[in-house]
Amino acid sequence: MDSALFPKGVQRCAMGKFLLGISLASAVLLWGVIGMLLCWIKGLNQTNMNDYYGFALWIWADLAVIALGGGAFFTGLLKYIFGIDELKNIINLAVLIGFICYSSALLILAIDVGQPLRSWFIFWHANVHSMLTEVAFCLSVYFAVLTIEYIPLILENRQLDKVPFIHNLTHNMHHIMAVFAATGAFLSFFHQGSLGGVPGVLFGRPFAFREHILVWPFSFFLFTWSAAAYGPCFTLFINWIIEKASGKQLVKENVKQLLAKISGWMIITYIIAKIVDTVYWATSTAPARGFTLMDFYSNNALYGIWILFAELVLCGVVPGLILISPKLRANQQARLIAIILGVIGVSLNRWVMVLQVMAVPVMPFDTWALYYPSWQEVATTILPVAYGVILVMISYRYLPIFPQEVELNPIEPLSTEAVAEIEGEKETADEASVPEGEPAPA
Amino acid sequence: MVIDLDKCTGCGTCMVACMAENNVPFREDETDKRLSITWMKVYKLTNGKPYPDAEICYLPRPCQHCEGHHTGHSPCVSVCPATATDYDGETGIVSQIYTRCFGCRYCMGACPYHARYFNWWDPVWPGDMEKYLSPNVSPRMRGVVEKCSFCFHRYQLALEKAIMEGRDQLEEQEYQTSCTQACPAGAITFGDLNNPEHKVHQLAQPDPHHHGRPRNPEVFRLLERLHTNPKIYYLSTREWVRRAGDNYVKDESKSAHHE
Amino acid sequence: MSNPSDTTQPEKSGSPAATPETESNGGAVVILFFIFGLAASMVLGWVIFPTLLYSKKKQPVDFNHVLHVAEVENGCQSCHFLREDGTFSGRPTLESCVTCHESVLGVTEEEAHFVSQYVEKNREVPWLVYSEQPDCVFFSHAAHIINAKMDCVTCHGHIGESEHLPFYEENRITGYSRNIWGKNIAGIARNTWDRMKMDACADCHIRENVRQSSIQTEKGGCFVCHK
Amino acid sequence: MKIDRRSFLAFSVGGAAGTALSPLPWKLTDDSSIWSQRWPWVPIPADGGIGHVRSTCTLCPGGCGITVRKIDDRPVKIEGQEGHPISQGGVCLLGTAGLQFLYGPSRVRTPLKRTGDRGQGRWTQISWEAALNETAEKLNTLRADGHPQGLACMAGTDHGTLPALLKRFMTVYGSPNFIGPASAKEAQEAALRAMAGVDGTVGFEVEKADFILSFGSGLLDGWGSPVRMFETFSNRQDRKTLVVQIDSRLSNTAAKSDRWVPINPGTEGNLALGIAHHIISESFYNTGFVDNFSGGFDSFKQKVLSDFSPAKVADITGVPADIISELALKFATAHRPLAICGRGRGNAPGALSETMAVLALNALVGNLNADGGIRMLPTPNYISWPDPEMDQIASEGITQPRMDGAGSEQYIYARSLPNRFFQQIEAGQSQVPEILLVTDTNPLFTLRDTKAVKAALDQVPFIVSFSSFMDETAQQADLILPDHIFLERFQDVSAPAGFTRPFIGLTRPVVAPQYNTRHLGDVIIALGGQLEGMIGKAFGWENYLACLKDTLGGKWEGMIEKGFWMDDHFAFPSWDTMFTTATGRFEFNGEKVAADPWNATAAAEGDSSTFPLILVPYDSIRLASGSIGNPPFMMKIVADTVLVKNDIFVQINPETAREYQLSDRQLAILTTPKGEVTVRIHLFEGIMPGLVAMPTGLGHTAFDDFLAGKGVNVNELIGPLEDAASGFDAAWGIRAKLAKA
Repeated sequence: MDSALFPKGVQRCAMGKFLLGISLASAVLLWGVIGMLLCWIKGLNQTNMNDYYGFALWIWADLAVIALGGGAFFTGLLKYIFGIDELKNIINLAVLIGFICYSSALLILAIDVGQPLRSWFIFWHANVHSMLTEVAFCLSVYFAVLTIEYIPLILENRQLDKVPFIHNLTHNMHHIMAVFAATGAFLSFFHQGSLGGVPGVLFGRPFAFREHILVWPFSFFLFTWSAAAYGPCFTLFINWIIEKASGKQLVKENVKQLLAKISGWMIITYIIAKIVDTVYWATSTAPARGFTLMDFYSNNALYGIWILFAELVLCGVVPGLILISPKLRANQQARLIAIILGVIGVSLNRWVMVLQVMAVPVMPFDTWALYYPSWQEVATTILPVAYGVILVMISYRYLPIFPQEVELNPIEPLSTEAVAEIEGEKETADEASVPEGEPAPA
Repeated sequence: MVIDLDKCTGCGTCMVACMAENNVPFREDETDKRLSITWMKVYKLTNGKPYPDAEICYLPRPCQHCEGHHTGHSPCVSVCPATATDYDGETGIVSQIYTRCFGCRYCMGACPYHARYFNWWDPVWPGDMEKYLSPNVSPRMRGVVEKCSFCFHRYQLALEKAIMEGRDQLEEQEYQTSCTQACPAGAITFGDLNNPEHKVHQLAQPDPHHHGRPRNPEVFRLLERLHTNPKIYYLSTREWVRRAGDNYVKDESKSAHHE
Repeated sequence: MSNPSDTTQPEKSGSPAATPETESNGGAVVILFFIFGLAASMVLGWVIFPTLLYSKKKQPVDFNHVLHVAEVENGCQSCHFLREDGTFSGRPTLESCVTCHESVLGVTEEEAHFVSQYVEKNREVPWLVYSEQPDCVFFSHAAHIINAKMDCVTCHGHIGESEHLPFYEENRITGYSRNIWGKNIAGIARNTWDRMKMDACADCHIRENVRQSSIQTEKGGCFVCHK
Repeated sequence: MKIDRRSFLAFSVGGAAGTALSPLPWKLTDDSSIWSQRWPWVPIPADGGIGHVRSTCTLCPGGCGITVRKIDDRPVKIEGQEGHPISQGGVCLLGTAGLQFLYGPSRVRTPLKRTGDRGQGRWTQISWEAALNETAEKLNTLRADGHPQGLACMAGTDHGTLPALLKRFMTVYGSPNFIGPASAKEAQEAALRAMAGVDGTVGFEVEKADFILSFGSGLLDGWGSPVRMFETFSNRQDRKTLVVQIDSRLSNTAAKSDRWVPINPGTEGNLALGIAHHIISESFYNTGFVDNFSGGFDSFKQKVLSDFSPAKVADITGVPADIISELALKFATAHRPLAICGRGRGNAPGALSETMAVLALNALVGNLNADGGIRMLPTPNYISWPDPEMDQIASEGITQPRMDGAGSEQYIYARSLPNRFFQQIEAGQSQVPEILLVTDTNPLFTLRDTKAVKAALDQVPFIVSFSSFMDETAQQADLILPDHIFLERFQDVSAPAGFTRPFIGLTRPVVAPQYNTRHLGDVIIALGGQLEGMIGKAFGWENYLACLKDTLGGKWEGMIEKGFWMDDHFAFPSWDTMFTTATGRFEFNGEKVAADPWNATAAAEGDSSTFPLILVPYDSIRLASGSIGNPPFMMKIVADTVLVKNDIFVQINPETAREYQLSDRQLAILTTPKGEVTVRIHLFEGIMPGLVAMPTGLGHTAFDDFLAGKGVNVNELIGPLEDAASGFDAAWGIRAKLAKA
């Protein structure tokens, strides 16, 4: 019945099936909204956070989704700046995911602060020395960028596109898209970095503290690098889910493999840096403050040394190796495993850098602080997932997210033009200049 | 501030005096200490030996008012995104402005002493207890971080008195924190660490060339090795107590923290 | 309402928006509409908004400062004085009024009302304080009067020369007195007493170099004026 | 068409520009910023002039001086009082939190009459007139029935004008049953009467002593006048004073002492005699005193030498013989030695023999009325009212035997035996009082075997409580006539616990009464006026204040000014004149002690086969265990190794834990012959294996939500043991067993 809204030349499931899916997701969404309202009305006593766990599940969720959303800026960077053109076929998805991740991050932050009504003080009374300030600035600006990158997608909806004004607008926006992509990449570099700085600068927390290498702290690089490395994994993962859900191939194998390959090399390089960092931290930084590595990983129920192994080897080296080997990469199953491991890996890293930091006792006579989230926290953390699912469903149904879909699943002859059109516009954007970068914060 | 751990009996009068002075709220169940606002908190240390060789030492922990390794670079101040907490170069006090704080709790994560507390609940004073609130300290609202202020309002009031008497300098005794004044064992000494005339200076003998590290061998600071450069000095004649004030890698030479 | 400089603004700021259109016909109309919008919003912002923002409240008793200043020996300090410990007494309590007013003096209605409503019932007068600061603010009159040798007028203006108490204008959003922001809705202070917001305090403290000891802001320390 | 769109665009652009040029957005932003900082329901404390009032704290028998800081009429903080002879400017946490009592939700705000069943908590508010009338009517009828001795009165203190008024009231009414407190303080006074014949209080001159031997006294856990003890402790290094703590637990006192001597619980008396044995056998004792000013030494010596050999004592107490002799040597050779007794805070009197043993020890080294020794203070004599006129009923009633048996042949040295009072009623062995007045005490919480006390109270037809708070006993009352609290009233505080000079502290109103309460003194005087017979005549003052002024006479002015009266130059009588026994000497075995005092230890109740462990209560300065419960501020700082949620923790040694497969923080069932409760385990290296230590002061069922229902009242698990020599409650613990919950 709503077929008039579908992109040109594609098939979509029946309205009923679609609505069923939407309503299921909405139910979860509603649960999250209830949790959110409780936190806003009754206050943060609704959570299981405490004075030892000022940062908990939510901050982890923030860091995680932003890392996973990193696919957007990195793919954008590759496509528009380094001109790897095949990626145009997956860039829309990357942007969509980025948009979802970043909007979710902002929402969660708005719940997480004790005085949501004052949250804008971070801009109004900004303290430029604080990593959080930098995060907030880049985050919100980059979110704006993502919105701008997402809008043309919406406008490309078949019906909207009929309006000449909108058609021109879209056209113009595509022209300047490279500029935004560049800006996005630039901003992301900094806020991913400053997110790494958030734990890294805590010199009162030997578990989190990282030394000064080119920039203080070194975790600044690690976070940016890991986001760029694992982000694409997530893009591919979501792509896989959509393909499974829709029962169609939507992106060509070569594109996937290309992205996987890039991701693989990024992961490998990252994990090497990360291991170097860990070794230096364990043998120099921590001991200077009276801690041995095992002090951080023993005498508690949750944080055994296994977590370090899982993060570095199982979810780092392993997926990295799989993805750089052409043979394994080409193998659907192997690639999928690698992608999933990657997603887990980066999430695990963020978890450790937030929650384990809070768990480790610093005063010798203090004890391990272990924490489990309240249902309100869980609900509000799942809320964005539900919201993401809904947005993906709608976008996929009504917007030309996958340029290759028509080609890969031909029904109508028109299809190729649709593709051509989109391609045409995208290519014109390539000459866009890269704006000057600023020195990283110290 | 210098706290004599040999004298401290762990009675907790400092904690109560602090709450009474600073309009600290309370709730029906305060047994979860990680949700319980106590600007001044007394820790119980044991030497880990079996009966009858067990020993106990109590360690009161107010905000350490860290100066950091360069002036004002205390763990918490630098991270606050909204400039709600600040280091005062003149008094060396770490301030917290409740109406500016929006409750991101980054400062709490940054503080290794857990001296910062979050208002998880709306403050409620049962019965007619609102009547005993002091106008010198503004009550906090839900959702903001609070902490020990070294009873800064007492400094302000003392200054006003001095002004009336045409002085611009305060006598050592004119500005004393509530806990110092209340301690029945006289374990707490408070004053200007930079003023050789003051008792705290004489007790701690801070070394200006090493971020105020105590030169008195019986004096130590909590987590000295994190270079937080705190302003609370602890005095104890017992070696195990002094050692309990910092972390050491096993078999590390006892004087390690003087490297 | 809006001064000339404002009205010249639109051309400057407006023209870029308008130029593409003026090439084609009807540019004048466009400009007209532009000015329309400009004027309308100006009126809204400068005239209507302030009147909506503040509620006027009448003081419980219309106090005549002139009359009382004439009666007492040493001006303001007679009723608004510093206590021995350096704290400031603020507005006088009923007790000090009663020394003269235990029974009705003079014939004014106000006086009769005051005596019957407050003196006889021994109720404190719920004065509305024009210069009331938020609870988080610590202000030392001693420091300003004695150390800085400032007089009352510097911050409180000529209220001491008033025969009637002006309306107390309460900001409907913040609940604080209009005097804090200043009568001028733009917050522009023409006199020293026109504004009592943090920036006003800070400016003077910077000028006078009062405890500029904040490490974060490199300006005044928070704990100079906050509690 | 086209025009319109463009014009509209132009209009909005202009609008935007105009708005940007108007103050509207900027002012709104600023205002919303301020709005977001103002939380209407967060109180803004009223400012005003700062003032200070000096008074005396009555929250414990310590008698500390306090200075109350006020803002205009509002007290906002209680602080120490500079230069006060007892507290020297110091203050304890209970005193500091005092304002929470003043404004707390557990205050009884107006006279209450019970409507529901007892303890059901259903009341109607009544006027003072109605309340007084009803009380007077009951009292009149009881008297008319001809047995005024059916009236009993329980009071929290024995000293000062308030108990004096109560006693006077009882006398003219015709009842001997004024039941005062029976704590270590009273035990010391009893021992003093028994051995020295002195009717007075025992002072411990800790400030001057250079060797303090504490037999389980929690000098830092609330014993005596806590602040005074804290100060003595903290500046003892300067005086080179050594403190040895004999304790079965590493209490705070033990932890802070120069030496901790672990001992089997309840055997302190034996150790004292063991030390005496060594002192005597080695002739370390002060012959000058013993030969010339003491009596009964030979039999004492014989007894000690035969029954308390180091080996035997070591066996009983678990203190090695060599340490016993070492302590004896140190004690006897110290310049100014002082032995102190009264377990923990001294809430329970313990067996008379224990106190006598420690007093004897002090006597042996001749420190009675010596610097840094035991000071024998005559009862303050400022209350000298003319004897009241008695009518027939009164004179007859007053001669009847007391319900608690105190002062009888058998218990000649005891003044009051509250524990026995209730035991007798519960056991049906004494007449049940028809009217019971309760003031300033909370027997239903503070006395051992609370179940029995409850059962006894249930039998009393009419109970009147004067409590300011809805405490456990008040909950059982038929009528509550709420008293002011110490911050709202005048009162004289005499003979503070353990102090060494004649002293009267003045408690005065620092704030107008907050609720519809009345001063107990005024109530008694008013009540007297409403009763038939001569009773009214006995109270010739129009109110309590008049009575107090009249009583203090010349002292009043000075007390108003300084806040206290003290006789600095009090001359302590010398050895030849100080003893008022028949022989005029210090009687080592006591003058008329009925039972043989030297059958020292009272064994813990229960058989060791079913109850292999021993439960001992312990006092903590962070837990008020008197008639008043912990204020919220103090509950807030109770450690999470003592209370979590509503679970109380008991301390046991890890070794004991291993034996019963218990782990830290685990739930367990604690059973004693008196009852069974669920507790949590706290492993503590500082406690002797085989012991279970439970804090006192928790487990309230009354007061407010900040206190009620938290933990267990240890008195529910321990039963009183009657000391044959005095009738005091000799229980120091009880046998117990622990099992996984």
